[in-house]
Amino acid sequence: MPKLKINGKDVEVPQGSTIIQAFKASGVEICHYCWHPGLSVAGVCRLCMVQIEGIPKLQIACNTEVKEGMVVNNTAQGVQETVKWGLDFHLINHPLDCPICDQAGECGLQDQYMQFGQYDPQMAEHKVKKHKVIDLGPTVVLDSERCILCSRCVRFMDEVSKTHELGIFNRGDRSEIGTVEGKPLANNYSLNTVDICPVGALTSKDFRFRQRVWYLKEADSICPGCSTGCNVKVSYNEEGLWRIKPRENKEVNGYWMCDVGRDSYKFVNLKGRLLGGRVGRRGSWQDVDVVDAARSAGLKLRETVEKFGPDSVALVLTGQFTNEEYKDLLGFFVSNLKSKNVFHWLNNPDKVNEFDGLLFRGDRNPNTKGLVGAMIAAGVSGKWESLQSGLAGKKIKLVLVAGPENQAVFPDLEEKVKFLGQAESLVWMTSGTSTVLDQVMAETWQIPLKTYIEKAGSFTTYQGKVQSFKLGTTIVAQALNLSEVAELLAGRDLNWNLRPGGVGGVKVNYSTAQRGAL
Amino acid sequence: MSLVKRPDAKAEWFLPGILAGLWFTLKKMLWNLFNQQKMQTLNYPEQKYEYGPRFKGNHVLTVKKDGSIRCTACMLCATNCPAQCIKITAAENPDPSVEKYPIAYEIDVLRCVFCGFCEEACPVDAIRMGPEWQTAALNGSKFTYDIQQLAYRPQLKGGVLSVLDDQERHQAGI
Amino acid sequence: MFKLSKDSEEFVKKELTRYETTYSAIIPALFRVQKENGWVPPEAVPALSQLMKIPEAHINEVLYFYTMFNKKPVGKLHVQVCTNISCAMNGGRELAESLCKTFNVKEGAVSNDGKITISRVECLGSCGTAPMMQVNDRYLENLTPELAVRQLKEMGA
Amino acid sequence: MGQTRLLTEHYDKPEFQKLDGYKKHGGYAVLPKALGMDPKAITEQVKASGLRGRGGAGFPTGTKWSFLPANGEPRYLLCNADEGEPGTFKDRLMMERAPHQLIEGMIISAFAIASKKSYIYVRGEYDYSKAVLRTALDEAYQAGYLGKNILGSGFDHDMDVYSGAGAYICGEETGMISSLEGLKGQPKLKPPFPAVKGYLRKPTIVNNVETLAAVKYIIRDGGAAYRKYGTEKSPGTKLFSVSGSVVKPGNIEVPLGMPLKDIIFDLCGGLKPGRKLKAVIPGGSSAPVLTADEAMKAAMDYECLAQMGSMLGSGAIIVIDDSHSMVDLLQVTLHFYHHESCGQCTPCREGTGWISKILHDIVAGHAETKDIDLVKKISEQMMGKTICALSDAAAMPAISFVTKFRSEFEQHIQAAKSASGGLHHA
Repeated sequence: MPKLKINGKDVEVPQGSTIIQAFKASGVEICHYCWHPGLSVAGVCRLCMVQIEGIPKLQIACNTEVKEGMVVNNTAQGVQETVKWGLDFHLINHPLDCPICDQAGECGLQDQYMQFGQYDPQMAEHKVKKHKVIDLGPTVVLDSERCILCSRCVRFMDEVSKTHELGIFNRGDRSEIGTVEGKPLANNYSLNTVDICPVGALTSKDFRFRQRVWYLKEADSICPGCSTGCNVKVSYNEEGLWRIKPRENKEVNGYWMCDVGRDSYKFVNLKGRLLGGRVGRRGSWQDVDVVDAARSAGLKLRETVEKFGPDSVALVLTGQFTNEEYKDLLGFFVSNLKSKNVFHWLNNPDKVNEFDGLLFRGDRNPNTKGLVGAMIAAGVSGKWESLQSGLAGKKIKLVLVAGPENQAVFPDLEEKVKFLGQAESLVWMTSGTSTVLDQVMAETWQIPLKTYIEKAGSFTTYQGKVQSFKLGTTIVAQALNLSEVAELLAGRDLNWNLRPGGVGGVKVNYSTAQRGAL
Repeated sequence: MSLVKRPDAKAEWFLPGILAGLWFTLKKMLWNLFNQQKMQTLNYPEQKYEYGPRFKGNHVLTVKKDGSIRCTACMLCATNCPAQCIKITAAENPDPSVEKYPIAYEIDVLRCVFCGFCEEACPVDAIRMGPEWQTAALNGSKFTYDIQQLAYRPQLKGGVLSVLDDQERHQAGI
Repeated sequence: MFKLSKDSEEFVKKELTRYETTYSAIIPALFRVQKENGWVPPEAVPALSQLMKIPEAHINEVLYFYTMFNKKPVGKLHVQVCTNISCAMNGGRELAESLCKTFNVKEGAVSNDGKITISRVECLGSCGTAPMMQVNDRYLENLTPELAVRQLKEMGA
Repeated sequence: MGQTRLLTEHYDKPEFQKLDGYKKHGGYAVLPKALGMDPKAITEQVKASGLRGRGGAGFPTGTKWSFLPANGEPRYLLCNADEGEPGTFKDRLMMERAPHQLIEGMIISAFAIASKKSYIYVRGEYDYSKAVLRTALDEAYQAGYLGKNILGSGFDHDMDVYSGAGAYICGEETGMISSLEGLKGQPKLKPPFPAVKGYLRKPTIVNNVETLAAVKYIIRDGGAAYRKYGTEKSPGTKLFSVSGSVVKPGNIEVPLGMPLKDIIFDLCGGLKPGRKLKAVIPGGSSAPVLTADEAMKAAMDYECLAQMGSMLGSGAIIVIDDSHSMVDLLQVTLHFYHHESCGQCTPCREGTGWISKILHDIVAGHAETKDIDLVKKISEQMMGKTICALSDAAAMPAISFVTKFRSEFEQHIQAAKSASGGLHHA
């Protein structure tokens, strides 16, 4: 563990670290564009210049290994002058279209200019003109003029996704990033290039022009897209969620996430959400308050157990909920109702073990492992066949279903709804509306659930790593989580003080003031 | 002032007061009739006050030479607006040299405080505070101005030309 | 659709094993394509990529990095006039201009009859014999405008 | 005073190009001797000779060879024949007139560093050189000087010619390695240096054509004998490519340390009639320019030129007479560096373009006096800030031109201004 001094501060870093890593570890600010912790060192932006005692020339921090006793600073006048000029070199051919650039507000050039630059521009010549609005593929748009050729995206394609779609063509200040005709930037990791682009050269088609980033707030969460459990940041405002970006976690996802995971904000937004309780059956639905719906479902449930015994009810769970919810719901169902009829609805059994080699897994549930663990802990292991025979033989009267949160990953949704709808009564807890569900003939309670961003809890990844997350924002005020549903089903009251919006609160919570109040 | 009549109050004679009032009105009317130039008030709406050129009145969205809207939907005006009365929805322009433009631009003039921060924030001279100040309308919804109203209302006679032309700027190498 | 000739395909395959890494064969392969076509059409990149099992982007990077690969069609005689310092001092730029005028062709463009392309290039390593130019792979040195025109005419311009 | 022909002794004989002719003049006579020596002893001889790299940087060759790590990894010897520095044309001559001389020098060098494979990276435009080298290689293979078990010594060596495709930056050693690896010819980050991790991340030695050819003569006569030529710190002979406004431009071989004035006025016949010496670029277009006064005092060796703030570089002497405008020539030079910047490092990519544009403006008369200072400021900020030395190569002439000939730049700007009535905007 070599020790070094950075701007007079003692820092100890692991053997083989570079100076820039030491800077990051010590929290001292250093200007840089091309260096990215998840990629190889390119050393081309020439901004992370530092002065090392005993070396006459300034060195780049990203390619210089730390040696014991090094004395490094980036505050010397020469360094600051160099960084200023380095920024000027970056900016002389950079277009001044911040007003329409999506990166504005989170742009490396803007930030670092304010922090390290602030010089008087002296460029009076014409800027180099390059191509704008180039369609690179289904997800990404390129603006060559804004590109500062840091080569992060190219390195990402070569080193991480290993798909090699991007290249830097031409040379000198005529260089442009691009793809070759016939091979667009189309892979499941393409949007990472947008994240790592320090300027607005690469923009996401999905997010482009939809919001200015300064209107958005960020919340940390876990991607519910598959069992990898990538750590993510969710950007939201009062209208809902707008995008998902990866958050660094070296043990799970490194610095990346897949494009499929980035879509997992769409089912959270109001459109397509179940906004309140619904009771009834095909043709006769009634909107009721969620608490009333859950209470009446609880009555029916307990009544059924009393009448026909605990084996007349069944609980079907999907791997989309948190460990805490499973524990509470199973606790209620197994301990209180004394029923062992708990079944695991696996949405894509034939793809469960697929893996693309990087992050994306075939098991499209965030918490399959947690569910299996919770079921073992509760001592239940329902076989799907016994549910089948139970339903066919009318032994099972009421089915309680914790249905899918992300319906898109449940190709068998329709089939399963029809299958479970054979029961006399159905308590379907879900976050999204479903036209199939509206067609069931059983007496049904639809109870709106919160999505992952609206609750706190933990998911267990495929590796068995338990990752907890906090509440980010609330989209549907009426929605409950499974723990709350379990309380209501058991006939108890909820501690409403803990709920944003309150019992009689507005149906849809538009007010940001109440966001994140939990 | 209480409107409840006190039971113990005496009945009063109002006539002298009324006459005094009528006399005052008559005096002013006669004075005004013979001193029309010195009159303190205007005969609105036949007469209208001329404000200075820097008056901040109703908003105008400027247009480009081809008549399309100059606004690039950068939302700086909306960000800067203290009354939060501007709402913009941006979209991708089919013309790649324009790139971004507003498909909806709404100003709620009832909330607007006419501070002029929007025109100050605008990097491209897309919004200006014009000289118009008559904003009366019969219906509440008429107070939300949309692009049609802001840029192409009949008073503007086809739109106000922006001083910043992208094409010219590109040719100048900016 | 672009297609390499059988011979060239064989050549490229041989080059692939000639060097320590298959990537080294990119430059020879592109030269071969240029020899066959006179220039390297963009469609050649996917074709080569398939043949050489190298990502298209990497081949394209190489193609666009080096100036000797013609990314646009050129005339039968590709005249490259050196205008770097020593040649500039000895009239290289004037030579290029007068050639353009004589053959009535714009710099870098192909003449109407497809016979000639005149372009200015950087130092060709023949500064002692300035001004000079390269016509296809031949060096013509110690030129005057008249001499250059005469030699080009002899070569069929 | 004449030339000292050590390497170029037989260059005037056309038969020297072929194996038979080469052998007639002592060709491949040194090779058996070298193969009989201890490889370390060869390196020692080269060190003793004080031979310095002839490509531009002037790094001692023997020292470079001794940087190779002793880790049993395959080693590569690369001959840098990507002669791109404007003004330089000596390597072309050496390859075309005496390919076997280079090949012999390379085999000896490869033996010294225990390399089994070497490449001659020839710049793409040199078609004739490539053809000559390829024929020579075939001859050498047939005669058993290359291939397995060379001359029964048990030493195996293969050699190949690789053609560049037009990029000045490939003359930089790591740029050349990138190009040889089939990538864009962009220089690589140092450290690691090529001697440790070069071609394909294996230890690699890159030497110039002239350096490798000289090795043959060092082994023939011994390192001490080589030191007889030249000065103490810059021993040996050097080929200079003289071009520009001299009566007899061309390549000359002289011992290092020869006064520049002798080269220009004796060996190259002086300036063209009626012209006066204005300036000399002593080491290729990237070397800082010398004024006429400085040029008259300069001696052509590494130390003297470094002392004068310039450098020997590749040994390309560009003589400028008073009929040429320094403004114009700097613009031509910077246009070249702008064209050739590989685009990797920002200061070089943007800086070369910026200076080039300013100089275009100055030439066109759209500039102001303060732009001269701006050129200097930009150049200063480009020096030593990038991966390779191209940005320095662009900055050095810019700085030296605008400082040493500032009055000419000012006059040009003033003249252009008054001609246009001062109506131009910057």
